[in-house]
Amino acid sequence: MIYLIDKPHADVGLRTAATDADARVVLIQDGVLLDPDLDAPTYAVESDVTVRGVDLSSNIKPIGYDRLVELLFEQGVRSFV
Amino acid sequence: MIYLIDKPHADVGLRTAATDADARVVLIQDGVLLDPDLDAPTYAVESDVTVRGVDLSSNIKPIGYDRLVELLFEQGVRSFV
Amino acid sequence: MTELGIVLTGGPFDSQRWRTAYEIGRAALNEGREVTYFLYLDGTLVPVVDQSFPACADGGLFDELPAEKFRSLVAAGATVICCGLCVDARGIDAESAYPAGVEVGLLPDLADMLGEADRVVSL
Amino acid sequence: MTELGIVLTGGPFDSQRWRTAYEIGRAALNEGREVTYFLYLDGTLVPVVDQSFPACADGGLFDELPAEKFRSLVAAGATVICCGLCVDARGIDAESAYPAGVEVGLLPDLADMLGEADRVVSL
Amino acid sequence: MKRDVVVLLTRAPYGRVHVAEGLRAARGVAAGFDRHDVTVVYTEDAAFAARAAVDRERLTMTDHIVDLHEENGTMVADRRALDARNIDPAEIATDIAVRDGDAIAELVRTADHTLDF
Amino acid sequence: MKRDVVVLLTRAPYGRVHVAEGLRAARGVAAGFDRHDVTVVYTEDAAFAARAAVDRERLTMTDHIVDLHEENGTMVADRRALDARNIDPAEIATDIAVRDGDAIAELVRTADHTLDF
Repeated sequence: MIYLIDKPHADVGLRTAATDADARVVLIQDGVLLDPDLDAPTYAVESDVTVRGVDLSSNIKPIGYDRLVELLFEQGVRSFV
Repeated sequence: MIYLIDKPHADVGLRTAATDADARVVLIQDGVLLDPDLDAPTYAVESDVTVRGVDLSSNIKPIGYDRLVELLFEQGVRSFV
Repeated sequence: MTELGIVLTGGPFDSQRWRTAYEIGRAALNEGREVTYFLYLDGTLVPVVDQSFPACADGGLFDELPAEKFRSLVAAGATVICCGLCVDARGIDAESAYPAGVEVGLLPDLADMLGEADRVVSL
Repeated sequence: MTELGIVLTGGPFDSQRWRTAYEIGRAALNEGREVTYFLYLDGTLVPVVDQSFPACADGGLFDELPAEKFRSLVAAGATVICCGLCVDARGIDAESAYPAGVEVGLLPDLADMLGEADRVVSL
Repeated sequence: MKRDVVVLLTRAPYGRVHVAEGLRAARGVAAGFDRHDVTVVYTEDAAFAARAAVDRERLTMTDHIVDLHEENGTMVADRRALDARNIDPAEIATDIAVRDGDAIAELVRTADHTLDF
Repeated sequence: MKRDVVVLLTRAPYGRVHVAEGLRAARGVAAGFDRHDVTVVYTEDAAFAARAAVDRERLTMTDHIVDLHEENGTMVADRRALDARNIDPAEIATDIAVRDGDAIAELVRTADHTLDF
């Protein structure tokens, strides 16, 4: 399952993701300013990262909308945005 | 000085009030859900308290808009709303 | 002249700020004060006419709609100025969307208000 | 049929959600997916025509205005439905304020969308 | 197709329409053609709206909740959100069940669709 | 009458118009008839907008800041807000002075008027 995480609702989103062994977290909008402490594979929407001038931690991978849409069809999606 | 304090900007508002010996804090809107730890006299907008069903701490006094407006003309106002 | 200036940046359905702006201005008008509003950003959506929201409980936030409340402020003597650039950005047709007495202005009006007003509340 | 449903409750100038809704829907349309938007609350302010905002930097959030972006989604085949009660609450005159192809609907349309869609993104 | 739908209420109840309009959406979704199974979750600052002390009438919640119950919708409050706000579970209205954080996470994870307000 | 005006920017810079439009207001107020003294404070999540790494052009900040400087307006960043967000003062743009929390409080307290965005 893909978890879209933005800042204001990050808490409930991240703790839901933490209970899902197949979670993939996608930081989006102001969510790219977060650096969550999670085991799950974590991505950040690339254009949101660029405009904010954020240096991503090495464990967070940039992702574009095309790939994000592929993933959410493959795996399902929960949004906390 | 009157400090109008709502939730999202409470931090900067309350720490400004804390440096002002003549501060009076007025909790307003969702600010009435806060219970700030301050020496300053503290009020909460009565209608905001009522509709939210909040039990005010004994050190926080309800205030109406009429009195609030009198006070802000007497003492000046800073808003963090 | 303006004694109390109120700057409102919040829209009608996304925060309570429009209602707080109304209540504070109303109390000041009742005291005989001169009140000027500068509506900026989504604040320019507040006095748009023809709002209709059936779910308006007595004593609730929308017991009267935002535009009605602001119309009554104008009737009570308040000056209400909307930022023209914000109006245009939102596709608001000021001619048809604002009631008589709601003016469209620019930032120099805000600058004047700050110069005149004894007190300014920013919401 | 709808494969991707997008529910948008945010307005055009108060959060980035309208733009995220656009980008995700656009990517899905490019993949050949059927996309339906349900615009709720301030989301109904997004496709209002005649928006004009000079400060639109190239590559910035408002390089094209929200209404233009949504017009292009309609042109690309997306279904865009606005909650009628939300439209009325905001004093939006749907006849003149929405471009062709933007529909006014009701909550049963949202219910249908949830029944049909393989995926739903809530913004 | 009938779906399990979770409606997440996340915002404080007064001053913005999200709690009341989220409940209206929940009711509308439960009453639609497919008669979806709807669970409303009070989490984050919407936890305040789950308290018995709020004036549901003035917050325009009452009618939507009556209709939601008629459509067999249910309402739960997130214990984690209560704890973070010092809200005692005893303060929660009797038609809202308090569930612990893991149960809430499971509800959200296993739903077909979620909507946020 | 000429006033000391403090403009508080409080919101994260991208996705909402508040930082850019707050700067536009600051510039407009500094350029008005009274030529008010304007200080822009980057605090809370607007601290992110004070970083040199943000793309001011895409955030529509550039022109407003140029005009603000021409009108002798100044810009400061709130050290307390930086610290809370793990932003190193060295990351702040050179035309924005980093001031400690007490200095920010004094600015706000002693202004004639403050505006929040």
